[in-house]
Amino acid sequence: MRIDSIDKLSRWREECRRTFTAPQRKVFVCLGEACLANGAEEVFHEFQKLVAERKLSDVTVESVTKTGCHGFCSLGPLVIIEPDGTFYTKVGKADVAKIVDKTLAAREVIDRLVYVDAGTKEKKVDYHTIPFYARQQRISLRNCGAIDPHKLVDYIAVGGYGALAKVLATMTPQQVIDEITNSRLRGRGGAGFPTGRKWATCAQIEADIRYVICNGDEGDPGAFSDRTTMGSDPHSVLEGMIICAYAVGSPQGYIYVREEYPLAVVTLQKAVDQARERGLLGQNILGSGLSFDIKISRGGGAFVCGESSALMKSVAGDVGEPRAKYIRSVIKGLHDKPTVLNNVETFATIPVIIERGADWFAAIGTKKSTGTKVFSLAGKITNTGLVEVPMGITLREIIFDIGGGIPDGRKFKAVQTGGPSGGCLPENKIDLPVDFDTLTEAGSMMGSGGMVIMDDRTCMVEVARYFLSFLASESCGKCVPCREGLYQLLQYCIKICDGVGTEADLAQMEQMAKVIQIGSLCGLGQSGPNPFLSTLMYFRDEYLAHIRDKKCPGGVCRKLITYTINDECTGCMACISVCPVIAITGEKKKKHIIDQALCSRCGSCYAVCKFDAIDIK
Amino acid sequence: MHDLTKIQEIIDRAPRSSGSLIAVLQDIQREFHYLPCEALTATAKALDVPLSKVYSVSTFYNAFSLTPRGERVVRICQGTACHIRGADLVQEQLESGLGIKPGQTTADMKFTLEVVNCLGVCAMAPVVVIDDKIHGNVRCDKAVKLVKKD
Amino acid sequence: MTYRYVVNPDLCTGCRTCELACAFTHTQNQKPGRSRIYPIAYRPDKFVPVTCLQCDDAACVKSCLFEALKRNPTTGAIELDKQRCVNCRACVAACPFGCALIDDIHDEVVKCDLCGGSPACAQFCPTKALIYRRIA
Amino acid sequence: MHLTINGKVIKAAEGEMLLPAIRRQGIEIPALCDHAAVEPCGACRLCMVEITRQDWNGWRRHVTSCLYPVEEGLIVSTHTPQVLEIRRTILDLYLARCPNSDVIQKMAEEYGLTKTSYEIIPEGDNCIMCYACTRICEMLGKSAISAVQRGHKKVISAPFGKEPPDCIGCLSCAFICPTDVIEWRDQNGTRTIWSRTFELISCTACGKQILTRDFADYLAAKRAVPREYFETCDDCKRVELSRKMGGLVDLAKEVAL
Repeated sequence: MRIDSIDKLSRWREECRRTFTAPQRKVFVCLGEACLANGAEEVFHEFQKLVAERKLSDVTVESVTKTGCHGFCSLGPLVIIEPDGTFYTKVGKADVAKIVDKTLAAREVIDRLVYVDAGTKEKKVDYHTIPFYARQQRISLRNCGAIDPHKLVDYIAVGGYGALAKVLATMTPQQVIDEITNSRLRGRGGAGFPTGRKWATCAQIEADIRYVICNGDEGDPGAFSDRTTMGSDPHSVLEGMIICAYAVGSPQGYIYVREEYPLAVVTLQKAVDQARERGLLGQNILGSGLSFDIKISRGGGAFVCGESSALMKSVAGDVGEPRAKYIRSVIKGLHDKPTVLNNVETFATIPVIIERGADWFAAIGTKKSTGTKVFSLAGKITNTGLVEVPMGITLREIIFDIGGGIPDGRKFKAVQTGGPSGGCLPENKIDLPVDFDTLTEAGSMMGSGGMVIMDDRTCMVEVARYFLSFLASESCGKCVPCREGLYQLLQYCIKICDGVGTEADLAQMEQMAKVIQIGSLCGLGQSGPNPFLSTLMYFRDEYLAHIRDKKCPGGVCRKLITYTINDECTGCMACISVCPVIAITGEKKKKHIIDQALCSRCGSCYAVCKFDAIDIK
Repeated sequence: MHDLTKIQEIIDRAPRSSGSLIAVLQDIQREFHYLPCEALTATAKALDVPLSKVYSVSTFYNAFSLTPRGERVVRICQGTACHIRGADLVQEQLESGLGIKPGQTTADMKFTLEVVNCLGVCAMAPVVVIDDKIHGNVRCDKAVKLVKKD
Repeated sequence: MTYRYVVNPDLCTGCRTCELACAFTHTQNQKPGRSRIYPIAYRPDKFVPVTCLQCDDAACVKSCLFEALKRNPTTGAIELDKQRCVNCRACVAACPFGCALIDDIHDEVVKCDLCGGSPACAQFCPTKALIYRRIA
Repeated sequence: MHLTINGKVIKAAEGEMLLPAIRRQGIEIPALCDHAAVEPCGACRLCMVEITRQDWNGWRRHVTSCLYPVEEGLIVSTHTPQVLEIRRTILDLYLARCPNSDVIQKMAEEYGLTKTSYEIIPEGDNCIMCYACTRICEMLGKSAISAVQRGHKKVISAPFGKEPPDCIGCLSCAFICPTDVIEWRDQNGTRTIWSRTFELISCTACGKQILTRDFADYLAAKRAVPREYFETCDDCKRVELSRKMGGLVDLAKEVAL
């Protein structure tokens, strides 16, 4: 049935809401990527099967809902039972019968599956009380984990497309732009350009056609929030884009998604088809006269395509080489036409701003960075997953209060924010408030919200090497400073990691890093030296330890460390079987020995030893 | 020789404009697990795009391979989180276990090893993807077994 | 004002002063250029000075893929924009009269540009076989 | 429109880029990827200059002058210490990639460099990846060659590194190349470039060869140049013209008698 008027949408919403809230109790099974990889699909089917068999009074097959990512990825598969908020972690197929019989039938909590706080060892049954969730304020992620992303009716039931209806019924395009401008929303893709200003510029340019593009090319390794939004709440992205199209007057939009996110591609395509079928996309949306359609454009796996002009070339089917943006892409973008390009999180936030008002949104966060921001916590952190917090919260709160700190009793060393274009911040910067400007001032950046936490077993020179090698291989190769400069910078960095670097090299690196920043054509090159410069700024002593003392304080750089076996060794042979160069000898139940001449210092033995019997020096 | 009709079928599904180029190549890649030479020529002709541009595009993006790949594609994630959590070790074990470097295929055409930048499953780092199945928290000593077993 | 370049073969003695004038006028880096004009003997004692006819629908202009050949509206000459010329020699092959030439000394394509409005060949022609005169 | 270049106020036309406006002042700015026949692309970064404006309150930025359109009131400095440092570093990087290129060596010497401070890249040749060849090929409507791979591995190549099917052997790419790295050869009536061999048209009268049959066919088809014009060489066509004109002179005389 086509929804061709706003009235019809309201009536349909009532219907959807009734179906959505019909079951008294609901079982939400998280089918985000991480949970899926751990067997969530089987868990879901088992629930459906057993619930149907048991014929419980308040739980039916309709009660079992699959959702997108719930955010707490390290504990998957996750199962949440509402309305109690009972939160089960690491649920296996075998646990399902127990949950159905005990929790669903008899309202008993299964202790074994309950969340245990890693620090306090306290058990928390209701997920609202877990610090990871309690400290969050979810705007962009509002529906992630709460609805079935494949069901448009679910999105409608929770109020979806309400903002679009409001816009079409009561607001002029200029009022929409004003509302977004007043909310002081800044683009969530990294640079933090004011969204309202971007829309206003695009709307002002004389043109026969304008485009709206959603940047879903989440290329920063270590960031996965956009993937989650696209895969868990696709319609909120579509709704944001349609509102934008209305505001700037565009008939055609594109969503550029990475091919590495196959689930997101499928989910988005399905959402677009559903929206089109219902008349929420296409000609005469909701009978308002607005016509707008969206095409899904799959990226081919190139980090540089996160850059706006490269992305637009890729959408047009070309090699993703950026162009100089002395004329901004909002004026001359896709096919040289005015184009609004915002990222997934920005678009997903738009409907909420429209519904709740600019003032409400602007009151959240800080004065210059309003609202909330989603961060992907990964690396050496206890609670890996997605969190959405108000801007201005400190890094310490995110990493220690929400993220649960560093696992295995190790010490925090640095947090890498903003992906390869960002930087590493040390412990003495951890009380900084997180907003666009503070992070940039500190030598890093917000980026797409990736936060990779590093402990004291991380070598910062090696981290710089890693990012430089990433960027050198992802450089499009068009301009010299980026193509040749990053490559040479990487060569120096490798030299230092190998213990053959000199202080003169370091000086040369700093000099060329500055030229690369100024001289490169696009953002990739201009920010390419950041990982090097920020690690050098905060961890110069580590560079010097590599250069002067030929030591790697993190115990990572192979040419500068040795592995030895201490007396804790129980002779379990685990290291012997994993050693790729057969450098370890020994018998069962006797202490093993590493032949230093053969050892390639790969660290495999260290990784597999359960008894802390391997020393790194 | 490849099934030219199959290639043509894929091309015919897309709108005949240069804008479809990447999408068509992706579909061909999905079908054949690589881009056969004749497919590039046919695509260039059908979309009226210079062959040189088709070749540029297919060498520029990571998603495309111009050499045939093995029955099973093993992809090791080298995203930041995986790197910090020891993806290098896993990669080394896989390299020595399969006897190939990333980008190569074993002589018996069973396995292809590839490195990807980030699959966004950072919570389970380090991650190895075999065909399309994601394996998380892969221990370096288990990696080869994991690949050879299923 | 319109000028016209007029050739009177009857007056040509084949002295080749025009060639010298042309080559020296087009000197670059202290080396004279290749002459754009050639008195050719069509009979043992009869000469015609052959140079660019500045055709209306010129084959050289059509053949240039880089728009390096353009007519100068003041002089009427088809001029070669050296900045744009890639040296592909399409015009050399296309000109039906063989009047776009390869200058081997400077490794470039050359053609008559009427010296920007005062052709040296006409100035120096001792017999007035070549004249550049105002016609309107 | 007026702007200031190195302290001097100059006039420029709307839509013009900075580089030609600067060069018109007799100021030398190095550029390797710039050529009037093709659109600027900003690959070599050597033409970088510093710009500012009165209303920017001291804020300055560096832009490639080949791509930056002139603006009213723009203040341009072409040889600040920082600009010179950028150019020197870029040339230094080029020297590591193309140590044997005369063009690069000469330019680098002007910036005080005799050898690179970096490790010389073993797989480097004289190609500086300026895209002049691919741009000119695209402009003439063939796009027979392109830049392939990416990043540091990027090279100019024909599809699959084999004979380019769309090439017409016009040599535009070889002629436009600032470092003369594209090899070609004319011998025994054929021309070889990009490992493809083309037949050269031999003058029906004297046998002199100017261009390939494919190029002539392309010009005839695309630009409606009569195909027969290409069958005779320029020398023979001039002789032919002299005969025709001489014939006319004789005819005129006969008529007069």
